[in-house]
Amino acid sequence: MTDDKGQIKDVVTLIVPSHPKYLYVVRSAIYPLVIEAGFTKKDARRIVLAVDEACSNIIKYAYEGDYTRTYSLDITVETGRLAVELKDSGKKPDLSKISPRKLDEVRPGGLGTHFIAAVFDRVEYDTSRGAGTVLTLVKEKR
Amino acid sequence: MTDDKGQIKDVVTLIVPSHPKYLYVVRSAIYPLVIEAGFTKKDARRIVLAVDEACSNIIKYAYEGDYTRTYSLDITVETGRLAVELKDSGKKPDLSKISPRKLDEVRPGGLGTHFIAAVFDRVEYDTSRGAGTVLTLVKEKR
Amino acid sequence: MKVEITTEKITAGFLLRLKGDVDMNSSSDVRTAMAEIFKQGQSGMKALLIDLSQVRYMDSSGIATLVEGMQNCMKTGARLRLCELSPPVRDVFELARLASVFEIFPTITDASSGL
Amino acid sequence: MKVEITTEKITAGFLLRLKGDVDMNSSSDVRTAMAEIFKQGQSGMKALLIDLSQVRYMDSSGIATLVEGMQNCMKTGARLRLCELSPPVRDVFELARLASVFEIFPTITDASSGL
Ligand SMILES: Nc1ncnc2c1ncn2[C@@H]1O[C@H](COP(=O)(O)OP(=O)(O)O)[C@@H](O)[C@H]1O
Ligand SMILES: Nc1ncnc2c1ncn2[C@@H]1O[C@H](COP(=O)(O)OP(=O)(O)O)[C@@H](O)[C@H]1O
Repeated sequence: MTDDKGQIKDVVTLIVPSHPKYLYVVRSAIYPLVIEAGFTKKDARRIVLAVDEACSNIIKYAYEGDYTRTYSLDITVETGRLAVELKDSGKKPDLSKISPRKLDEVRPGGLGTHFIAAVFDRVEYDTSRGAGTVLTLVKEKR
Repeated sequence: MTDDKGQIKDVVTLIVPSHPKYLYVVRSAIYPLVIEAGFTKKDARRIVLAVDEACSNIIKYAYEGDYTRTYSLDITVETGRLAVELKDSGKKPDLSKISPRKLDEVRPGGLGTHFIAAVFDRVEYDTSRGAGTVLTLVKEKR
Repeated sequence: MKVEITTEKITAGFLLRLKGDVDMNSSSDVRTAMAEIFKQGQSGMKALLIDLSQVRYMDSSGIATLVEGMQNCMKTGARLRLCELSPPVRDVFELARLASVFEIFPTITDASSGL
Repeated sequence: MKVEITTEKITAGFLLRLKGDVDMNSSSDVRTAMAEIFKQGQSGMKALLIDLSQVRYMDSSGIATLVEGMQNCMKTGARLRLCELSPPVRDVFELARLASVFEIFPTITDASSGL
């Protein structure tokens, strides 16, 4: 598909079970899409990491470890831009808790949201649409 | 999810644009699922090939080379069994033409359906459900 | 995933090296590279060698392209020789039962001799 | 994608080799392997070396597991030394700004000396 500027704008949708073993499938599918959008391999690795952390958080917090649910990713590929919309139907987050932690404290935990914030330009949790949450992640190539 | 025998039965859904550049994304996503279902690497490579051929045929024949459409894959993973349902909304096939060709003739073409038939145990084109076709592919581990 | 193609002039004719995935998205690039070789090679070309060691994936469109290449070689009296088939390539060849149709060599050196 | 874990007894203590992806699905296996080492090692262990050269992917759960390992080492007076970080591991460490927190060595030989 092309947008009004005649550029490609394709959407790939992935719906996966909330078992952590499918995180690998998500990573495998996303990586070539990030490359297709024109990012470098190093950028692609980081974007894959941040998306993986967002999926892990859905499993851990929205579904509270219930591995029998599903969530979806809509990945929009444009030249120099990648957008990922993650939708779950689980517990809505307490947005005040999702601020990334300060890194000066050495403890396990709090890193996931830090990675997401460090990698993506836009990170937006929308809890207003009925059940569950829509997390929008956008990265522009610089 | 578990079926009545208490075994895993998970479904991953992938919706992709009909541009051939996304075949690589389909392959990348399917491979780990086939491994998860318990197939060997060699079997997995062949299953990925056959699914790729089925997707290529949707692009070439159902969509007649229109790269702006979408099609979907529902991949059901069980221990020792993989099922893929491919859905398109394009031209329905002439089922009499889809019989795999005899291999004694050296010519380019006709190989795709041969690969699909050689790899999968069950190959079923359903053209009865409204627009488009549902192709069901099933492979059991032996 | 594009295929990387390099063309090299060798004593016997040409050596084509393919790297990556040869599928419906990229096989037309291979076809274009071969057409270029046939144009350059004209009648003087003894053989076209294709190095398949770096091919991670090949589907029926890739095989169709190789069959076409062989047919074009035959027309000009040249040989098409495939070298160093990677495991995934060997796999599709086996599945297509085409191994006996092509001249296949373990190494480029082997494929270059006796021409 | 599971992580493959091998544990080896060495002069200074233990060497843990990880291969594959360390993510939410597999980091608990790493945690279990480390717990086993701490049980075996007791107070006699000088160091736990972790070979990360074959790690293709690591996420925050993998890092959390390493931080826990370091804290457990500290309790028993042992050192945690990470060796041969693969590029993806180096990447997450950079992003987590944790490189200065761990003792990191280019090779296992380097990590084994001075203990
Ligand atoms: N999708 C989510 N739904 C609900 N809460 C979330 C979600 N993602 C993150 N959180 C909250 O943000 C906190 C920080 O998450 P994170 O940085 O990933 O670190 P960790 O998971 O190690 O605590 C979590 O403890 C949780 O309270
Ligand atoms: N999804 C499909 N929709 C319509 N026709 C199809 C489809 N798949 C295959 N066909 C028909 O079957 C024939 C054989 O296909 P195939 O074995 O893939 O070889 P090739 O594409 O090289 O002709 C095609 O020429 C086409 O007529």
